[in-house]
Amino acid sequence: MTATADLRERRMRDIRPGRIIRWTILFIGGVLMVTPLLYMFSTSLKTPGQIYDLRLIPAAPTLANYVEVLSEGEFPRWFLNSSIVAIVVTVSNLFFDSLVGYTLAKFRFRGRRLIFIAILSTLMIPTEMLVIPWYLMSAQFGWLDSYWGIMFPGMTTAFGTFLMKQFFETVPDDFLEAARIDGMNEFTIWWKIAMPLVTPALSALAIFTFLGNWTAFFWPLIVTTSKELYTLPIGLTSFAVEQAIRWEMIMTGAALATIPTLLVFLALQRYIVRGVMLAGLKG
Amino acid sequence: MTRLHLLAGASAFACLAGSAQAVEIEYWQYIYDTRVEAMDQLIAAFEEANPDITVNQVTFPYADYQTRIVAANMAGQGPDVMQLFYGWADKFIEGGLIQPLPEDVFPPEQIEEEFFPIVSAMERDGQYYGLPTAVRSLALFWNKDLFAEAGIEGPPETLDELIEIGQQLTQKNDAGNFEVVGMTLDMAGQDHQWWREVLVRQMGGQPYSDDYSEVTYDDEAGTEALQFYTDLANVHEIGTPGFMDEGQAAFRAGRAAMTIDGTFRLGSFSEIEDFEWGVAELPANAEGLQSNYASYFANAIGAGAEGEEYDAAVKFLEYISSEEAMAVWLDVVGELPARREAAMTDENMADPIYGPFLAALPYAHTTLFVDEAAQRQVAIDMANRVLLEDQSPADSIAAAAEEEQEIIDDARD
Amino acid sequence: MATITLDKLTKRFGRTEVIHGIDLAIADGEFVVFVGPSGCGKSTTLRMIAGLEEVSGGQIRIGDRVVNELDPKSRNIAMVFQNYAIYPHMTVRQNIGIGLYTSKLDKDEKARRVEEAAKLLGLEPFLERRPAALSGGQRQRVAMGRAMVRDPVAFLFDEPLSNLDAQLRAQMRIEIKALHQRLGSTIAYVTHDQVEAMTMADRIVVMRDGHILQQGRPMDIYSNPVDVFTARFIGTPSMNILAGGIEGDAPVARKGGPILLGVRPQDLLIGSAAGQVADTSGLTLWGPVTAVEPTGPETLVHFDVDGETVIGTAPGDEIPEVGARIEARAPAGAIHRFDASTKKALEPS
Amino acid sequence: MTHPTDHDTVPTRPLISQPRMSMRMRSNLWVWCFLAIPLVFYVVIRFYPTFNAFWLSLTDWDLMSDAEFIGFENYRDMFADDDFWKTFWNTFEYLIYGTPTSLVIAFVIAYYLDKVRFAHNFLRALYFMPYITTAAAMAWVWRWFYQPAPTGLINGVLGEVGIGQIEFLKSTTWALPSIMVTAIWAGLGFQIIIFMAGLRAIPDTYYEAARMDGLGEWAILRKITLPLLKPTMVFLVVFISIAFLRIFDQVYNMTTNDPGGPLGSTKPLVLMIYQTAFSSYDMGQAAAQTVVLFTILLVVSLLQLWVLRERT
Repeated sequence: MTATADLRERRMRDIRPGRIIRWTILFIGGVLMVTPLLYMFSTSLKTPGQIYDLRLIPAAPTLANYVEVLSEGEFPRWFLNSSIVAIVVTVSNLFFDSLVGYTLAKFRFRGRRLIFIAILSTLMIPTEMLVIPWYLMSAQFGWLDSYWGIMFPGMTTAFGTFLMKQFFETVPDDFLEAARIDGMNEFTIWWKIAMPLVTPALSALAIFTFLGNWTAFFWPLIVTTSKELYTLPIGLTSFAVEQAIRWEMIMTGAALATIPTLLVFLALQRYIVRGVMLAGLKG
Repeated sequence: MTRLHLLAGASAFACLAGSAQAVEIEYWQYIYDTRVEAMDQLIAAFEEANPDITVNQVTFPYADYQTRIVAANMAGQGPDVMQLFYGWADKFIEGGLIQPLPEDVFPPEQIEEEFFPIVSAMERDGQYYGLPTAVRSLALFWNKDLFAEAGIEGPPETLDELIEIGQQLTQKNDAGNFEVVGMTLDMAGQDHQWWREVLVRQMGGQPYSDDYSEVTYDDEAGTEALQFYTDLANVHEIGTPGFMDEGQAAFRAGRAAMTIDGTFRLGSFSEIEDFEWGVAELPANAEGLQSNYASYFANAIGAGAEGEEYDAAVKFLEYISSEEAMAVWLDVVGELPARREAAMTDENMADPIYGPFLAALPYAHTTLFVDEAAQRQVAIDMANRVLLEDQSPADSIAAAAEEEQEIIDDARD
Repeated sequence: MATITLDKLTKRFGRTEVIHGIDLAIADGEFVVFVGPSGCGKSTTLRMIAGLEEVSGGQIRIGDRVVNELDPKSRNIAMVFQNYAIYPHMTVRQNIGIGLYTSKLDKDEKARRVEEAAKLLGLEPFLERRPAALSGGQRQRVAMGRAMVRDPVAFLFDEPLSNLDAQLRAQMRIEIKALHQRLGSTIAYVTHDQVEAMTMADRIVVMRDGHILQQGRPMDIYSNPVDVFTARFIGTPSMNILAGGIEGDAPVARKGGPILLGVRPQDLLIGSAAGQVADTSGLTLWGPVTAVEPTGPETLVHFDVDGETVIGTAPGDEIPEVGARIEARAPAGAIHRFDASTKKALEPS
Repeated sequence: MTHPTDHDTVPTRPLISQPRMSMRMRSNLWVWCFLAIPLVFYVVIRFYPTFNAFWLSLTDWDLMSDAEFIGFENYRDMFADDDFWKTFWNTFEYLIYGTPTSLVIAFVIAYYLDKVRFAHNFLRALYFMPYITTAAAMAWVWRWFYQPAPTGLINGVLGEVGIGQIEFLKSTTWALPSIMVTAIWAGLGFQIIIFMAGLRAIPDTYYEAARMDGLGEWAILRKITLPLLKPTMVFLVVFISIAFLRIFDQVYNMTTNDPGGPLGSTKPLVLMIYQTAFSSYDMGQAAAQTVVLFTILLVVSLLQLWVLRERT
């Protein structure tokens, strides 16, 4: 890795003249990319009277909007809901996707190919198509407007199963057979031996699943109806509509919905980027 | 007779059983803080008067409400008394979710005499399926500060004045952008109701056939109404659609001198601190013809209510459509009483805020929607075709009529 | 310790039979090496003994028990794998401890056993390290340590040295052999490297195409291969095989001859060494040198006999020139005779 | 299921006790234990609803009454409906303009970003950040950007430099591109990262050899970088296409007061499905619309398979 880095470095020194200009252009582009975020924060710190002042730095920044939203709104509750949903679904995917992926990668049994193809084929089916039957199902079983109702469609995914199968295939059989001889049962072999060997894949899957569920909109919009069960994106939408175009309040809400993921990203940037690369390339 | 007999039997039985064997009924409505609170008060009062009846209030979020009723009904666990939007009546009757009110307790003639005429939206083939506690209507909200600044005394009383005053109140900056609009133009808000039930009639037309099964605004009057509406933006330039995204937002921000909105907006406008505002009846046409759009949530008896529950339900419905209940409702929720007597008190009529809304009730109309969202969309698109695509109002209205007729036909077959 | 008995052991993958009913008895404490080219079935056989592959037919007995359907762990054997199968996420101590996973020993006893094995294998300084910080040879020792701690009735080795470089491999051969002598355990060992087989085995089992071709003590197999395959497989460089016949009582190389003559390069002497072979009933070959490989103590000489390349040995200080015509001789006692059509050895010479 | 081992202490015991199940059976038992819950899940949550959706598309189910089989009437109605076609083409507009634009921008940024060493992680973070935001939240931010003066930022800036108003979301011409820009912006970070991963995967020796052969930067880009990036490109094209075909969050949030934009000019298929199903409760019709969406996505996926097969 350092060797290639050195090579890259040398390559770059060869083309030095354009470097500063190129860097500057990239920097300006990057700033443009985050402009919406900057303005969101900026506006959330303004009073209603100031929002027509389009300067980025508010004349007299105030946290009053945040105080109002957090004390009167249900953002903390929605934040909790989103966390519960995203965490439970992520854990479930880590467990079941890797269990199935492992079984398909490491066991020879009748029907293995059929099951794999059947699972893979569900990738072709858009959630939008399943939403109506899910809704019907949820209405029948009383899952509407419940945590389980929000979560059940995502408890395992074909994408995750496929991803994990790919990675488990790179685990040498010897590792598992050695454990078998040492007397572990198949579940323990998977859990104690195989799983630790694919941690990069697990973290990639975790990042993807978590982000996907944290930002999910379509299904939660349909299945939740009471405010107590809204996830953050749905809560934000209902909040924004209710605020009826009070932009400083809407921006405060948007900021509240964005801050958690931004913080997590800033803390774990390297892992998240690597996870996205890994999942994107293998998936 | 049989019903009376039954009733007598039932009450006799209830007496025998004593209050220990209280009847329990369920009342359903959607979640809205003040409504739930008002209903809690009414239930408390009712239970005090009828110790043998217990009413459980069950509430659901608005978005989920219809589905819940349908699902519960399928499972045979529907409410005994429920609140429903008048526009859902067809669907609920057809779906067998509600039953007609007993004529002996609620004689139709008496209803028509005592209530505002808009309750007829709950009548089918001479039978009433529900009665409202409260109703809502439209009015013109005006920004007193802006009016005073421009030296205008009071709100417009006719459509011509509306244009004139609107123009005086409109302010643009050097670039030609609106700073303040004379009046908000927001079809997605209440303007579509204003256009349908008010402007069309004021231009001499009728938006729908009497039973609302046929669209009839595709005529000169309709065209004229649309022309009038779009001219507000295109010719008179007293506003522009989508200014500040929503009309009420512009008004609340003090950047619209006038806006047409309903009773239900009172709550959010009451938070305005930057300026004074007033309420006026919608402007009349040159001949003085006035119209308005009123809507309401009615209370109806669930199809599943039988026996003593049915009797209790009838009693409860009787109570919540009484004048006493309406007074509570006005007090707590701010919605207008549905009975003339309760509404048209001197005190109410003199109220600067309730007055204009109440004054409109006797001449208000109620559109029988089959799919409110879709029908509203038709009106939005109709205006947009003229405003954004320069289609002629006549063509646009023809297209709108055809589209809306299709929606109605689809729903009614 | 225990014996391992294979009785008409058969393995099929789908419709293809890959092990054709082999019989073998491994004595208690015996070190048996399965050797053969890849795909001969040696690994499959070992894996069936371990319980990692299903038995399609026949019986496997460990001790007195038929273990065909027993889980690997119930067979109380230990196995060492080609890539060591030590877990990167565990320390050396934990890896060795895995061997005691099902053991009911108490904690202290387990720790003691791990320490003991580590000591025996010279792993004590590394107990807290992760495998990534170990050399290939050390990893191999960890794998063996894990096998040892449990005190199994038999050890199975599946090509354990093939990932090591030549020098380490030689060293580990000796260590494993020494270990066997110390523990006296039954060992079944699979390799494709005949040198390993020769140096370590009490008994070699030569396999080919799912059959056992020959079994016996290493030197017996070396000196009395039962067919051309075994003859060429055991010993390096491979035995020269030439078509020929017997004229008088001396073997003669001749194209299209009725028998095959086998002579090991070490026995086919060239140059001054050839002069020492006085035996007239031996084999004499002539041909031009095509290549020479001086190895130090001796020189391997490749030369051409009627279009066949033959390898002979010259003393280390004698390096014939390529193209020079040379004479090579082998004593009669060193000539193996095989049937040209069945490739089976004719009566021992 | 498994027997406790007892020969740690008693190594040899003359017993021929065979386990009740064969090895194969035990292994299969594990397999099906592992698969049981997920398989039930797949059957109930994926397979059954898929067929159910097809079935519903042939009925007139509206939540109130029982579903009745009406053949292909929903499809006939749909194909005869101008609104459907309008929505259909809207969806394709998102796809046709959005995909190449995203791809080119993402590639250019990734190409140059890959060469930058100074503050590399910082720059990368700037570009990546929008990807981890919530689409619904960002839709509102952009909606605010697009407001007419005096509220909106873009029109405010335009006004300062003396350019007239652009009625972004209120205009039938600009509304769709405006929303598309939001969607492109949100997805760019992901695509840049994937491109950079693809670029990293090309061995440096290729470049060195090419430079040795005297190829210029441009020639290297055309002859080496782009061809070797083909798998990455195909993956991204499909990924972005599917994202645009399923666009919803932005449209829904940016046009809450006139869902689908003025005269339906921004309305994509998914919003139409949502409205048909959950605002008009015409489940049968909505199911038919989802079948159309499914078909389009299937075609895109099959195209991907076909393109990748070409390669090998």
